[in-house]
Amino acid sequence: MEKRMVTGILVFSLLAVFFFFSIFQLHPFGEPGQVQMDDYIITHTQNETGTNNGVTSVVFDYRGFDTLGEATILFSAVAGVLLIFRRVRH
Amino acid sequence: MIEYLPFIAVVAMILIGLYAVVFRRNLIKMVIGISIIESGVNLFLIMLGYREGGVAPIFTSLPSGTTYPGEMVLPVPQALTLTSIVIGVAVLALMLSLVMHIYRKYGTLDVQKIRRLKE
Amino acid sequence: MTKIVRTTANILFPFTLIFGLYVIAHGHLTPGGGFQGGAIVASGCALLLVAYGSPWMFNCIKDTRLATFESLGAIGFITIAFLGLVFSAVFFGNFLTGSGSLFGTTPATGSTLSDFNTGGVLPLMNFAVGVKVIAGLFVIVLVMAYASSSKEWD
Amino acid sequence: MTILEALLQHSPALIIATPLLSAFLLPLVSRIHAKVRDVFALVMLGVTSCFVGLLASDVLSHGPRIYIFGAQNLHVPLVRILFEVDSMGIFMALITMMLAIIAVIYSWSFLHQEDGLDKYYTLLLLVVTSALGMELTGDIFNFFVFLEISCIASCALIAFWVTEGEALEAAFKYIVVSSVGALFVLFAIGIFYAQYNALNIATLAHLLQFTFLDKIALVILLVSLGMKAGLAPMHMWLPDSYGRAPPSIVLIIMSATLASFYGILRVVFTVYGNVLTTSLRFSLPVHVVIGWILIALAIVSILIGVIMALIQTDLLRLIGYAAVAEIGYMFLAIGTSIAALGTSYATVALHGGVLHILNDAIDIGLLFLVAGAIYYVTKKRSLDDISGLARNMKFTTVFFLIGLLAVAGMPPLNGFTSKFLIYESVYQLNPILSIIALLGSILLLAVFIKVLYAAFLGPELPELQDVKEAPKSMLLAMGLLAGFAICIGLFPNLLLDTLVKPAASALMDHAQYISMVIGGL
Repeated sequence: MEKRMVTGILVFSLLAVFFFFSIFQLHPFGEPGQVQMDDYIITHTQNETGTNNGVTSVVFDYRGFDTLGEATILFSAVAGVLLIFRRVRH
Repeated sequence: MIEYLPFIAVVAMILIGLYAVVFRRNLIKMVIGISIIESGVNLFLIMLGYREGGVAPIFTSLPSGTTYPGEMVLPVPQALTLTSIVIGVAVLALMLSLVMHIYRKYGTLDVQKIRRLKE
Repeated sequence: MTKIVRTTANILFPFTLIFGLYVIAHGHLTPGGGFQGGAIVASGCALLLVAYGSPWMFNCIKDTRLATFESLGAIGFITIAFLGLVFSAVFFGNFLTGSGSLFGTTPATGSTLSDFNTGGVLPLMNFAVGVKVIAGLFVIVLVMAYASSSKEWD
Repeated sequence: MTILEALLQHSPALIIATPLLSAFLLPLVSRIHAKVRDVFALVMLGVTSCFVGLLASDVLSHGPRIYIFGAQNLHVPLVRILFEVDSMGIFMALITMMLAIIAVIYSWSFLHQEDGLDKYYTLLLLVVTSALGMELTGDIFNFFVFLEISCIASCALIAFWVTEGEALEAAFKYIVVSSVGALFVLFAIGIFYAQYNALNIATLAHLLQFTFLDKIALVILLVSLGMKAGLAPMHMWLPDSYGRAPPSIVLIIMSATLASFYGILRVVFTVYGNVLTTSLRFSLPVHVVIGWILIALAIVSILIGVIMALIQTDLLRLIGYAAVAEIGYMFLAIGTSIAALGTSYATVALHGGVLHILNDAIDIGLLFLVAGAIYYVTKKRSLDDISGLARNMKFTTVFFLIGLLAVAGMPPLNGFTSKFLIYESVYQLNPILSIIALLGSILLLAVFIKVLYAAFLGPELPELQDVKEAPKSMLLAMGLLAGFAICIGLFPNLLLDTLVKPAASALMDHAQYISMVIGGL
């Protein structure tokens, strides 16, 4: 058990260092680097999708297929929960 | 440094969640750990889309004088996060129903006492 | 639960319901949409569930009926996507935008006041997803609550 | 435009939409009658297979195809989701459809006494949809969404026998591993998005600079998809869930696992395709590093899988460990082809690896179906409790023999071709690896010979005197897989030339994949 803790802590600190080094390579918070896709969406959402809401236009129009997947995930979770809680004949 | 603080929060959340998943012996705590990882990743996504001083990308009653797209936050990360949140709900529901069944079966939530599948 | 909780739930439930439906209906104009509004309505239903207990709720509405509603919502969503295939020759095509008919008005660019009659198929999709999420989330909560309260679990 | 052309044009969308719509309709259809539901599931999968076949014939003769959701034409920048179908994707889709149809035929008899079958078929269709989506999509976030669908739906299916505690435990383990993996995939997607503001795979591959963040994303993607594919250090969920799920479901989960494996191929060969030959420190090219890491993990997988299979007494779990070893062979081939990128035997290794995806699905699937048939007639899992089944179950014994020889790579069955290609190419990279791989195969043969003697030959147990042969639909499912094994074994070149070689060259040719999207702008 002790040994496992030590290995775990080692792996964890390694992972932490790894992550901390990587995040400083990102663009700083509040200044996204490249924005061509999002700027396109913001400027064209009103005349392409006829919607005032940029986020909804992405969710249901530009990336509508993802939302179908998302709805499917909820559907499969419901089917799974109902499957797990079904009454089993003995 | 200060502009990277939110990303440090993300990494901290992911590591805390991973710690709970790997080292905690209680099933509920493992579920909580996965939720924390997921919140960390959601936070990461939503932060990628923030623009200094930006408003939500919604044109209904937009404050006058807002120039777009320069003063709006990015919409795509918000949509991705929305998807990710719903996925999180689904995973959580399924995991909790499994935990309920396991508790009924074994009368405990301790991983060490539950483990039957070894070797 | 006690009478206080039940009365409070009774008062709060209609407001939650209306707020959730508002969020669903105005998904294409204001923050929110089918998922968010559906979650609000489902939490209102969960409030009633907590106040009155799951056996009572289970007598009111069966999980199979809710699951059917969820299927119908999902079918509605995918049907709208198929209608895009029929009318605009591409799956998920937004065939109502700019058509001038239902939800077919294109808003003026820039800051506008909210015009409900915009968005093309988006309001319809919001509605389908809303039905789906209400039924889906509530059936999860209901089944879990009923299973943990029923006799065979003791 | 004829109707066939229209169907072909929209087939990428229809391949996803048909099983999805039938999954949504299934709870309503199953209200009518149980038979209607069973037939409905099979018919809808048949319709989907027709679309896959139609698309396959076009893709193999005319090159990759793209389908944009919600718009007619591509435009800069790529904001919409698009499907990009090349020979590799369609090859995986064909495997998925084969497994799905056989699983449904098998389930007819295997589960006819169980409850909750409407949910079962719904979830089955959803896993099939998700595997197809992962294989055809050209958008990395869309890939993640389908990954999560497969994770949730297969977790629920693993817990199908809820009265058994072990099934619940296996399902919990599966969902923990795969949802953590999927969340890290999402983290990597976030890293890509932060740098390039794009989610399209071809666009990402075009823009990729191989910065420090990209290296991190590559590591995260390899680890988390490898976890989902059952690679060695994180393989523990695989024998658990394969051993405790209903065997018909194992075929479906296997298709999801193979789709994750395909995800690794797509990431390494396409997303990082442009930068594979750049040098890291000490003038080591990237592909050598990735290749050797994959080879090391693959060798560990093979050894763990084989050695753990030797000591198992639970038949289904034993085959689960054999599946880990088979996944090791796939990774060995892929690792070799990456490490030796550009040489002639790299292509051979890739052919072997791609063919082995199909062979793994057929062989391990056949063995699981046989084990399921044994469980169906005897209700026993342990090898100690079954013996002398060959007298009453002649067909099943023959099918097991075919599966055994195929999984051990014996001629004239299908496993031989792919394993021979793998040994041949790995030998040129490093002879020791080839010897280890050969040794693994021999040990697998030994393991299954032991099972053959213990379960089928051996003395007849008194309580197993009056077991009957498995029902017809189960025999049909096993027979189909065995027929595939024999056909591929007898005519390997036909399959290699029509499907495997185009698939492998589509993987190698990332420039074409990119230009399909970028060039069309």
